Amino acid sequence: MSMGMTDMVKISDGAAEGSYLTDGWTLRSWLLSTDHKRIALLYLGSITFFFFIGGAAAALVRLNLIVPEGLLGSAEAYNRLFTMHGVIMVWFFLVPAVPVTLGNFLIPLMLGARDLAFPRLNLFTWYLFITGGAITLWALFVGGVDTGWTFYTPLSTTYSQGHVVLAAVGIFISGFASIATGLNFIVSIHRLRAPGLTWYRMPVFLWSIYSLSVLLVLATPVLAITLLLLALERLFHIGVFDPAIGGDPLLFQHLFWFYSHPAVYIMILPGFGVVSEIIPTFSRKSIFGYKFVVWASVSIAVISFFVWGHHMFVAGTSVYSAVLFSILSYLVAVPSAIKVFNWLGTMHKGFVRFDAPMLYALGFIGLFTIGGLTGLWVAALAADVHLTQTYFVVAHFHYIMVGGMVSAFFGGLHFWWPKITGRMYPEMWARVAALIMFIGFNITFFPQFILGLLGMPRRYFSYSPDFQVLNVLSSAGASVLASAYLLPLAYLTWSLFHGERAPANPWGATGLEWQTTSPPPTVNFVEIPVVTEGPYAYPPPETVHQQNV
Amino acid sequence: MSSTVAHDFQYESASYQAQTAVAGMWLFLATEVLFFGGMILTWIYSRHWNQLGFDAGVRQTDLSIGTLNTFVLVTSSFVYALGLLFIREGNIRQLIRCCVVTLVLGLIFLALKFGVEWPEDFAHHLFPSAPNFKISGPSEGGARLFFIFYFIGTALHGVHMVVGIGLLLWVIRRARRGEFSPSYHTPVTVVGLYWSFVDIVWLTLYPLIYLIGRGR
Amino acid sequence: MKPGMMRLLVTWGLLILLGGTELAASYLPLARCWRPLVMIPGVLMVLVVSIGFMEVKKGPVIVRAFAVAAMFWLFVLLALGSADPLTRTNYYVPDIHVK
Amino acid sequence: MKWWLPQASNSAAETDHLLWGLVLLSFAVLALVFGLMFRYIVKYRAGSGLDRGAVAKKSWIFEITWTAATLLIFFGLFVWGADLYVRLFETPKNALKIYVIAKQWMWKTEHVGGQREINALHVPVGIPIELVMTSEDVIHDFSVPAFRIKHDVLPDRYETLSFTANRPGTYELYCTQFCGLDHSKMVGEVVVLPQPQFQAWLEQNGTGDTLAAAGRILFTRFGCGGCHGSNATGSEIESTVRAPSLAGLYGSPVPLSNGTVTIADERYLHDSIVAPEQQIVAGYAPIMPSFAGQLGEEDLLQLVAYIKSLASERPQ
Repeated sequence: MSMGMTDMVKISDGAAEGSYLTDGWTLRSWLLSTDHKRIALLYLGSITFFFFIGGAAAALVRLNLIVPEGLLGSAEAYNRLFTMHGVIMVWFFLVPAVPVTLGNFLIPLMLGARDLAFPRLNLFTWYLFITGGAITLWALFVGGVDTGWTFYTPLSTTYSQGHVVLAAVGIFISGFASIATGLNFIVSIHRLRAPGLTWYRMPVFLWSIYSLSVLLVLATPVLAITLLLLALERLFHIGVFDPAIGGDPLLFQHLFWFYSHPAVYIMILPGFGVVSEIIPTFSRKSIFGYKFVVWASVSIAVISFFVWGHHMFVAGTSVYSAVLFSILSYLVAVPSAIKVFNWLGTMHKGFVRFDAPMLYALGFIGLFTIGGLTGLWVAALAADVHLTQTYFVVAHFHYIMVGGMVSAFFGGLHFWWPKITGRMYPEMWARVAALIMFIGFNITFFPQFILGLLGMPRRYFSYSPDFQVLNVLSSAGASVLASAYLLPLAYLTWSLFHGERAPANPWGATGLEWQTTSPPPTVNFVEIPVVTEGPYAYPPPETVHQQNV
Repeated sequence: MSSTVAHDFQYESASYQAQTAVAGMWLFLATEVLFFGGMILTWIYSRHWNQLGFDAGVRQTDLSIGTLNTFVLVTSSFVYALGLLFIREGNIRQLIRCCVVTLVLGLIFLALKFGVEWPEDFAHHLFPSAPNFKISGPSEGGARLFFIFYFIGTALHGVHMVVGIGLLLWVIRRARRGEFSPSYHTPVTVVGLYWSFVDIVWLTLYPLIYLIGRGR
Repeated sequence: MKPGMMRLLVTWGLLILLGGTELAASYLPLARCWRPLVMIPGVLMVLVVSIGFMEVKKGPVIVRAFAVAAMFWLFVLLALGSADPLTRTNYYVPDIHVK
Repeated sequence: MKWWLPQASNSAAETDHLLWGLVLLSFAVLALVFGLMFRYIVKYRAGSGLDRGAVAKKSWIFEITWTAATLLIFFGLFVWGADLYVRLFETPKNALKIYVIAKQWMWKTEHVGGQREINALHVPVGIPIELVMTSEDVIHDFSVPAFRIKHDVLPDRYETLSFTANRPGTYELYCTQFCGLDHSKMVGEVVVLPQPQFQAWLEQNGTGDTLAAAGRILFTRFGCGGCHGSNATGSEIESTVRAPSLAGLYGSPVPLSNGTVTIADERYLHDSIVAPEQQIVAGYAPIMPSFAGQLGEEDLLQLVAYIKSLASERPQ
């Protein structure tokens, strides 16, 4: 859908030499740039900003739960805080995080292309994202929403006093940024591959970006129509979800979860992609079962649309549809299991090094496996009747989102930091941060599994004193985790100015993005590379004798 | 026009970029299918739980305007596709004429829908949240649900029509400036896809609003 | 007759025909739950437009892939989405006594 | 600090078996994954001079085995969970019905005998209980962790939740579907009493009208007798030409105008009062007005109880 003004996308003369960072210093050259690398950095700044706002809300929530009667003193404030934490983290950090930053930066480089298929559309998505974010932040700061990030009706349409419509408009607009980004990635991966780069020679990261773009493109529109119906029902005081006139509140839940379950796969698929790049690089060995890992990602993209009913096992849906959704939910868990086994297979007989990205990847495998296994608990119908809406579910999805996704995001950030900024990050500090993050995370969320089994409901401002010990432990862990997140912000910013210059391929990795200089020139490649071999072409282990890599 | 058409620096040929734009539009239309798919699911739910009232609502709609509008929209897609044939032969004047006729047909559709039918419905107190809603008694709830679907569905379709008309004006302006030729007319193709898609949305809305539940 | 003109005329004719059958079918005295069958001509009209006017058969293969994907995902949304209401047995009282 | 949850209902034990099964499976898989990971990163770390030897060329043998194994285990878990779930959903025969009304931020429970409680529920041991629940505003969720059960409570619909308590004691009741400001205050207790003490409790709290008695008052006040012909004395009720008779209606099949036959259960009675048009009895004109605005959920419960009491004598 190129806008037709073909003259806008011209190549500035200094594009071939120097780097995209030095190709224009004015604010306008950044804010109006259609270079996918600059847009990736604009996004990196925005999602970091949203990450710390969502994190602050989380800190206040954990602060409140230190005492059974609620430290903050007002349930109103608590309800609006956990809603803000949910809305900001889901739509303005987790869904965009890897695709728009690492994805935007790396896809053309990995494809051997000069830019994405629709560069102007790419810049437009950033403005959509910022506008949506601004409106949602305005809604949250001018009074907030007290419905939880799930906006269940009829609470959100008739009984809530919060700024539901304003928040819905903000998320609605940022939704179109997701759709356009997904569309841009899918068309680019189909149409802009370098000569010789067949589908089976593409790195696994591109496959997982392709799968998640399918989810972005086909699930987000249903969220758009759901939020539109919600806002209209709230404005006109009548709608399809209103039980008084024969509407069905479960219809809202069906429409909402039709988007929101694929959305959790939008959040975790990039994690799979990043880890599938890091493990082979730091094991100096081709990924194990490339075709299986690749088709596992694609099958997740398809099956993740069949399973949303498992969020509604106790909501009043029919028994038969619950049984159907339970079997489908077990089916979607199989590809994730395949991936974990293949990562282990990759490390088998490799030459494992423990740089920071590898520590994050190993942490990902451990924590994601725990998150995935507890997913089997809540997919078993009878267990879910006991566990749903308790802290068990909260721990389950935080193990996957924070333990899995955020570790993979930091792993990818460190792995490609030399390529993005041309600077090396301080290795020791990065390993320390990875370790503290792992420890702080487990102290925060493992106690919540036990709280959930004991039946502590989620979203409770005050709770019975029996649960206090575990809650205090969880809040303590949260403070360790919060401090661990501040470390990368510090030393990565430091590395921008004092980090040592990075060579083109600091890790000796395969992949087209490592064949250009770091940071790459605006046109990515002086001349387009020709691909002749598979993605992870490391020397086979047996030929590598004693080697102090 | 130069024989070789300008193309963005990341594509190797203009025709490759043109096909990519067409593929991008088809993918965008796939997202719109899912967007209206959500509406169809609300139709399924609302009708399933209130069949009597829902069908009572269908009988209140004006079938003649609906059928006429369907004919108008189908013909407008036909005329635009004709225009596309002309530009492939390089006949810009006929393309502009076809676009204008399509534009007029689109405006007729909007005039009939929002100038005639909607005011008629408001006059008959058919707006769902109206206190003096026309249908009362047993099937009031179902009828209100029907008219919620009716007004949101036609409003969304109307918004897409207005965007389509804007795109048509943009194509006409660029055609007048002589930017199109048999070797470069991607915007004409892309807008054609969008316009036919809006016609498709109406072809699914038409039976849901005017026909199902019409008979005794 | 211009090349492709025949395609357009056939498409237009088919659409009018199918619209007519749809209109007529809606007056058949069907039981209330079978009335959505009137949608069949509607779906055919969508197919005719996408082949006739939108030329889905021309252009790169991914165009057809995206069209088929859209229909498949719409089917998943509507089929799995309506599995719940169609099978939801309202609160049913076991037969305490049979008169 | 309590470290374990009492098992206070028949299904609790079975649910715990499933949970323990999941714990064991999870620890087994974690041991496998963590074990392999640590073994590989130590044995094959970059510095170790170990000769790696040839890597297995064909990886699909491993892939097929662990995929098949995963599918098999997952199918087993599915069957185990689904079987227990379906049995939980079956409404037990001759269960003791207790009505629950959820309202923004409190639970109201009512026994057939008219006993009413706020944020509390007294139930006998060993007798299957069937909670017939509805909400007056938003979606709530009746959750008793000690019984391992919970179910959402939807507005304008009857949702049921059945259990059989098997251990006397007092257990927490939570609302676990976010319902607004004081969602965390909407807690209560479920008191399980041995049957004799339960009977004593019923008599002791049976001061108010029984549900049916209160229902009869509403029945006359709203003039239902005008069409449905049952006079105040509740003696033989003849059906008039304008409205179907209510005697013996509850539980019996009712032919509807659209040709289907439905059983006259609570939902049918509730809906016929609130939205009569949905189910018109065959052979009658749809002239019954809707009482949606005038009757609250509590009044509807009383009317439904009264109509049920009109049922002709039936063997218990």
